[in-house]
Amino acid sequence: MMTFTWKIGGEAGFGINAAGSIFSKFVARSGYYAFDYIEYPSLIRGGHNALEVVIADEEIGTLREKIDFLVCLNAETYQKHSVRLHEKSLILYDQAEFQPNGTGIKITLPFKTILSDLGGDLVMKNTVALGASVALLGGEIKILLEILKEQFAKKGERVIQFNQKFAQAGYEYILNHYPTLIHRILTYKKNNNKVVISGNDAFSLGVVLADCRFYSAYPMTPSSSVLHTLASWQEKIGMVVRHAEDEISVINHAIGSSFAGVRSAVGTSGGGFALMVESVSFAGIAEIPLVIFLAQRPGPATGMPTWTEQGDLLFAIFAGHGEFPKIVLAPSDHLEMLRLAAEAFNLADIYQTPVIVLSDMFLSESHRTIDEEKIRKLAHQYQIDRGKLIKNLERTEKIKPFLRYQITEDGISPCLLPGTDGFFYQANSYEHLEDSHTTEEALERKKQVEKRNRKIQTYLKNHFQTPKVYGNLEHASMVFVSWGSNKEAILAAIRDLEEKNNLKTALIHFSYLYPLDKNVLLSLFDKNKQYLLVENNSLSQFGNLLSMTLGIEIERKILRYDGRPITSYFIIDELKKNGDIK
Amino acid sequence: MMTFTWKIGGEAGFGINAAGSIFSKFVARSGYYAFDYIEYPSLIRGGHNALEVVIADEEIGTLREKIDFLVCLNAETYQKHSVRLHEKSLILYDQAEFQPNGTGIKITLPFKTILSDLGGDLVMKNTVALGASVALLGGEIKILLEILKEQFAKKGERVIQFNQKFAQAGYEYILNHYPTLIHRILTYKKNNNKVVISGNDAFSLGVVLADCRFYSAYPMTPSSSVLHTLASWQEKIGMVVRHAEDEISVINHAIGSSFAGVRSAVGTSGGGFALMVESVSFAGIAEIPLVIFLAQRPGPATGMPTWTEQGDLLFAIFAGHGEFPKIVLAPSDHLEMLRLAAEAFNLADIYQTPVIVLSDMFLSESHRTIDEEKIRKLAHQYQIDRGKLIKNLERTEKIKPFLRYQITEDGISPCLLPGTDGFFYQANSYEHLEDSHTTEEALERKKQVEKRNRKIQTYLKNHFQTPKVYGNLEHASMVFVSWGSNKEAILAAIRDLEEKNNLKTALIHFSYLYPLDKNVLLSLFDKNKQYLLVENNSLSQFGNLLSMTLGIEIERKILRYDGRPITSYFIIDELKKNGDIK
Amino acid sequence: MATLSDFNGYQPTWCPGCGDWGIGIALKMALVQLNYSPDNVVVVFGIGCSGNMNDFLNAYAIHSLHGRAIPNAIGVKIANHRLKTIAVVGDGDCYGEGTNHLIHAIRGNHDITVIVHHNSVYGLTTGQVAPTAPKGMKSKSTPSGIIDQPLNPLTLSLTQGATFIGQGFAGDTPHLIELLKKGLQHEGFSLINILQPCVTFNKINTYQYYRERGYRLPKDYDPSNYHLALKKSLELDDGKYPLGVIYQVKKPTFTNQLTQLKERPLVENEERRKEIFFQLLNTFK
Amino acid sequence: MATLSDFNGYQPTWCPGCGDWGIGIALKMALVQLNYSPDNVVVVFGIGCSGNMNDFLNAYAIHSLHGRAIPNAIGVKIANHRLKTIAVVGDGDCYGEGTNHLIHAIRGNHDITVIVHHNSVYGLTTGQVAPTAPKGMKSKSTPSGIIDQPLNPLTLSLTQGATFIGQGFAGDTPHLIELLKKGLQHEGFSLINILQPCVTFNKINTYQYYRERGYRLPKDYDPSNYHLALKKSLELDDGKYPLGVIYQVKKPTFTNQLTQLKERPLVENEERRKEIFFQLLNTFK
Ligand SMILES: Cc1ncc(C[n+]2csc(CCOP(=O)(O)OP(=O)(O)O)c2C)c(N)n1
Ligand SMILES: Cc1ncc(C[n+]2csc(CCOP(=O)(O)OP(=O)(O)O)c2C)c(N)n1
Ligand code: SF4
Ligand code: SF4
Ligand SMILES: [Mg+2]
Ligand SMILES: [Mg+2]
Repeated sequence: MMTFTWKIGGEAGFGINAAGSIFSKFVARSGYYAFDYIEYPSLIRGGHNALEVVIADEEIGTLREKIDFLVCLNAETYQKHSVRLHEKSLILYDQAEFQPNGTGIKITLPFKTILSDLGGDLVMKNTVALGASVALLGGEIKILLEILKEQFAKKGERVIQFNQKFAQAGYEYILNHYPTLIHRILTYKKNNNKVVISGNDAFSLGVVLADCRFYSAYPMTPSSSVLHTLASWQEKIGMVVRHAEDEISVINHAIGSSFAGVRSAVGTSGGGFALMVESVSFAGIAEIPLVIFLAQRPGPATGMPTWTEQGDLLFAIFAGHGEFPKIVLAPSDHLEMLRLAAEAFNLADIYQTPVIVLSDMFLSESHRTIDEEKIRKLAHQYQIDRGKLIKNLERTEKIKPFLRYQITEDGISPCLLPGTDGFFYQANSYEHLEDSHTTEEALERKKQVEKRNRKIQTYLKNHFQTPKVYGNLEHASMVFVSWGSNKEAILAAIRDLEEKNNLKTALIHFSYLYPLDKNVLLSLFDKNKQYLLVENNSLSQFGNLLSMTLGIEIERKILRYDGRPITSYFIIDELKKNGDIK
Repeated sequence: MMTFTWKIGGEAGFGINAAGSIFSKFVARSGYYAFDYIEYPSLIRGGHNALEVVIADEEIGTLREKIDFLVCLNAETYQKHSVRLHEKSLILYDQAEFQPNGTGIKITLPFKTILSDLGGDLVMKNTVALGASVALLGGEIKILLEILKEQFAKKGERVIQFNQKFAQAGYEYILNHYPTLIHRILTYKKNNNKVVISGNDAFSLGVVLADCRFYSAYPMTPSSSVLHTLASWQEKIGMVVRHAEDEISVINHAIGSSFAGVRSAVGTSGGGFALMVESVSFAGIAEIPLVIFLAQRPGPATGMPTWTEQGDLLFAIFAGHGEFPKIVLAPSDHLEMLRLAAEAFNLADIYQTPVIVLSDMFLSESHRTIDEEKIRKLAHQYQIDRGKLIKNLERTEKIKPFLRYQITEDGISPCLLPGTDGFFYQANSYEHLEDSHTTEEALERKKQVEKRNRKIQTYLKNHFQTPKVYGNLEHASMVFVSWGSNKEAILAAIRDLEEKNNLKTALIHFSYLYPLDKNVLLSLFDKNKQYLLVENNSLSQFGNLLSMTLGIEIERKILRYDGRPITSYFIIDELKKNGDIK
Repeated sequence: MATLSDFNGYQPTWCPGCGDWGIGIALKMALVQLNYSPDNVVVVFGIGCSGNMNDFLNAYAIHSLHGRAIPNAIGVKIANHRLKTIAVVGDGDCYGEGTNHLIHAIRGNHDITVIVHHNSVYGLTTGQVAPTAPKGMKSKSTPSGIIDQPLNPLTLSLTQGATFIGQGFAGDTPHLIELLKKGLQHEGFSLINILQPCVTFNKINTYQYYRERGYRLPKDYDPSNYHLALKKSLELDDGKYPLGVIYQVKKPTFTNQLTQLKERPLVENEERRKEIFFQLLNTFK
Repeated sequence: MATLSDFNGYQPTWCPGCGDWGIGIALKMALVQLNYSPDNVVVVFGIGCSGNMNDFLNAYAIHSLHGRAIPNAIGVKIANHRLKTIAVVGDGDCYGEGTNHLIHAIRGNHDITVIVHHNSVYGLTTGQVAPTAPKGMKSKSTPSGIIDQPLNPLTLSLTQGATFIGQGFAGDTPHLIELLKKGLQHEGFSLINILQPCVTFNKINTYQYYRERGYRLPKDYDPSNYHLALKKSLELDDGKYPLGVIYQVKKPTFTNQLTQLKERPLVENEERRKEIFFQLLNTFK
């Protein structure tokens, strides 16, 4: 597989993020696949922002070790990232600012003069760099100009042309000064339909697909863009999006609207989720469907808001006082995020309980190019399943209580839509009888605990999905075990290990994290294989979950907890350090 | 061991709780030991309250199967509890209200007429019953009158005499009408010094012993009596007790006062604790000492406020987003509650992190008679250990930052008392450098995560206490495994099984629950024994913790989750049902 | 047409003489007189003696967490704005644990009626002071008297924009029924602060106390006069208790300002899901 | 005697032209002029661009959670009432996530100074509306304009009993320094609401906007006049911004009413621990 990494860096507030998403779109519209990931500080101005776009001729969802083209909007970008350059790497910079001293092909471009000549201010450097990049990679400038037109559509014709002018200037400067350095990386290929979406975009699309009509949230990185996206769509799709005063209000808005029959979800990160857990327990006993989008970031507490980690797993699994069933999913990539987001609403309705969809900053804010066809297929397959929700029921002459918490064999009781003529019941945060009145009776309590717990067996029987196995378990000398957003990095490592080190490895990858079915899983781990746990945290929380559920302990661990994502080259470095490979 | 169970029942609001604590004191001052436990609904009036006092000639901390003396202030008391009577049981009732139809010695006493004759109202029934009970059990009436004097001291002489009059009336009625039924249960023995305290009282005394000077709480059953007790003591002992507006304010008050150098604690139950967990994570990264008293009750959500359960264990252990060390203790009885409460403040200071002391309604609200000498010994042994807190430091001419988060080998950094001349630093909820400034640097982040995690090893090395083993592990055919407040019930079952079924059993009982030291514990569980987990919850949460930590799964479980406590006779019934004994 | 008995659930467990009895009856009467029935009204109960009305009043209901009834009620209203939505809460519930939600619900003029049992104590947890307790009030958590001064719910809600503020007295049920009816008929946020003697734990604010200090607002009182309402609300600070509709003004409700809900309630929105999905997907090309 | 440079931490990362620069400098100047130094003052910072001052101002400090600076500050003051204790918070922080704590801190007249960066947006999370945003304001979370009307922090704190309310403008640092000094010298709860233009996300409440609508309170303004202060506070609802000490009255502080703290701060209480322990143990006999 051909891959080429283009990376742009500069000060926060200089449109690094915007340049990245424009470039990703450019790659997709030029007929290629891209994966991009931004690293930025928790600041509005200053500090270092850097975004890399991996271009490939097949679907790609992970970062590569080397940078093939580094666009330096300031000297700091070169200092911080030159270590990943190789001799053929292109370095675009402005010699008026600094002079790169290491390996690579230096391409100086007078950003400042171009900008001042054409009356643009410094913050336009990124647009000039985009034009120059398109030229250097043999791309079509008109595709870039088209994207800029859409990007600034809301800002009017003048702003559009202003930006196009600087893109054009960068493009022409390269053609005129560096004709020999033009590469054939992005020569236009017929563009079969592709989309560029972030993990958060995928979740937002899943919300629409599932006909969820109420979303409430309180802004918190890295979940905020779901709030923004859905807020911009709400009138068009007939849903209500509510920025409430705090996270406790957010989840209780959703509990109220879900009780009243509307599919509802909330979004937050670890700290906001921590404020919600009393109400997660409330939804547990009141048996109210609820989807919770938890986009993790390094904790504890405020931690590192704009970086990534898988540090909230056991907190999410055991969240809420007392005992009640909940389902925890962790999509492994952007497409699965869309599928599991929509699936989460079915599971929440079927099991009438909270369903947590775990993401992290890496999956939430990275963009991936996906063939539109794959998403269309997924969307067509998806069927809404509202479980035992009853929308109308024959009434008797006298109004009577509906048995909302009826004891049933599968642990799930029929749920009448509130407002239905002739009945009434309450969603009760106290322990309750079948007719939902409060009780403290020992036998009634025991019956309701056992009924709620039966939902776990029913889920394991009907909806639990075993982990996916990649590679051949039999032949593999080493078997990676992981969950959530690490998948693509591990698969890339598996490919590299096979090609460069002739080492056969495999991966057991979990997306359905809790509850786990012990009997089904034990067989996967009884091979006398070298199992290797890969997690983006320091306490191997999923490893602990496996030993809790299966009683097996995976000794070998590759753990990363510095706020940066698991990558194929991080895995390979760790194997080298441990002497598994040269 | 001689045991005699006296039980009084009636409507909520009729002073059942007050009568119980007076009777317990009477037993202690008569030279005997008592254990009392109340069951009451979450109401102020109406509903059924019942309190049983187990009298014994040795220290006792558990309930017995049979009721020897049932005082029925209403018919409902007899209906609900007659099942536990035997032929020799005494039944005190008023035939004007109902006629007991089952086994036992019926002793009717005209409560209503006595009360109306002497101008007392119905709510005084309990005082008449106390007098009658003292007579029937051969006790000294002057001890009861003395206790009543102290009980109503604040209400003045008139109220004291009024109550004494009704106690006397009940006492004399029995002497006159039932001289032959006088039992020799409570004949006065020289009263060596004994105290009667609840689990909550024990925690409150531990707070004083540890020189904790700030306690904040928001009322929540069953933790509220600690707030009330400490509030009444605050001026005398020079501490501040703060009823704040909500639980998030409660824990953040304590974080502020602990940062400023005062030993601080908060008290709550599961729902209030759930509101605190974001701030538990804050104390984790800011490394601020904090003791959290979590008195569990059946959840989820509001659940059953006045009943008991061990349902919050895994939620407490994994509480808070992100990864940080915390210590979880679960005292097994009233004396250990006092010891571990004081110990918790040392651990919080030494490890500069949150320490959770788990209780439940059963331990919190039951009263136990304890030889005063045992508590004096414990108090004399206790030494305050403020860990690496530095109260003064030589300053340099220029003010400079103090390295609050200095990387150290044991993971614990010196902590300078804020306000110390010549220095400054911040307790930071963001990831931080050693000098406490915010950082997002990968290496600095890694160093601080590893430093915080090293506290776990240091704790396991220096302060972790292995579980206590009761009985002989070698000879025992069955080994109970349990934690917290179940201990006395299991020890009583072990005694009964040996005496009545000639079955040798043992108990491995944990009070130091998290973190657990795998190496030290494995040897306890490698005997090919029949291990039997005993927990007051439905999902065997401690069993899951053991399989997570040791990778061993205990198949046999005795679980109770109907809001009632584990008792010896519940355990024995379960063994019978399973065919272990006839 | 529902009857009183349709609304009657369990026999109340409130202490004999407690003001909650009066509030419970008044609310049922108001609902019956306005032609509501248990199946077309949603009542969200808080946690406290007040919240225990959940078992005594039949309705589609939520027995919420302590302090969280208001956001639940807002969520219900957004999902189905055709349902009359009421929150029945205590003063610890609404002016203590949940003060945040009260203020921000007022800002949105959400069309819910919030009925507060103002008894200045935490009744159900055996009598600790509530945020409305007079400074110096002794209780189990404040044996030397509470240091904090009381919160004033009337000035709090008026100055933050509540469009209906009423004050009632549990001891005057006929007046309370009429007040509840006005609040229930008000389109937008309505707060009804009901002075409710707790005979068991509050020996200061008794029926007698309120009879001496409470007074019905005069017939000619103009509830739309903001500055007059402010004057009346400030009287609470001096232990004077005006009874009736203290302030009322008409403003668009939250749900009325949501174009998405123009045609029908959110819960009845017809599904053009897949069609919309593919349109949105295109924007990512 | 500390100097300005003693207080200077990192070079601020605020956007060029942001009002936070003015507030940061003014606070440092005020502290220097009142003879405070980094080692005898405790500053508790919230989370936001405002809270990022934690790295720019040297002091014994807590960089708290979003919305929780006030209860942390109260805890510090109770533990050591000799330390001047300040909370530096944002308007989302203090009037959104943490409104509860603000109100109940006011009720206790806790001797802390709360400095609020009133910029009507959530700056650090890239510009969503804050509870002080004018109705209709567009932002990423409210693309069609916020439906809720703004909270009024001045009437909120005045009616709930705040004993010092001041309003400053980040664009007028000399006036702001004097206002901060008065607030810091006030014994009891002091709120200083500082109008702070966010040049990046708030295009409505600009320096220009505030210069046109802000005005210094006249020399003869009597800050102890409650009804005048109420009138002034209500002006915020009509987009008029009085600057200076709006209200000030002397009441005993929370810690002054705690007999336990008469002789010395809680942190210095001498230990008669074991002696007291055995006395208390006796009460259980
Ligand atoms: C998070 C949480 N904290 C505390 C409690 C315990 N609690 C139950 S009722 C109550 C107070 C009730 O007072 P109020 O709201 O005034 O109602 P009232 O009983 O006076 O009618 C409290 C604190 C709880 N249920 N949940
Ligand atoms: C519990 C929680 N929710 C959300 C956030 C994310 N967050 C960080 S700053 C901020 C708002 C900042 O706005 P404001 O308090 O007004 O400060 P400003 O940035 O405007 O100075 C939010 C919501 C958080 N840190 N913690
Ligand atoms: S405790 Fe007070 S509020 Fe509760 S039911 Fe009794 S009188 Fe009413
Ligand atoms: S985003 Fe606004 S508030 Fe934050 S630093 Fe920039 S201008 Fe100031
Ligand atoms: Mg109350
Ligand atoms: Mg702000």
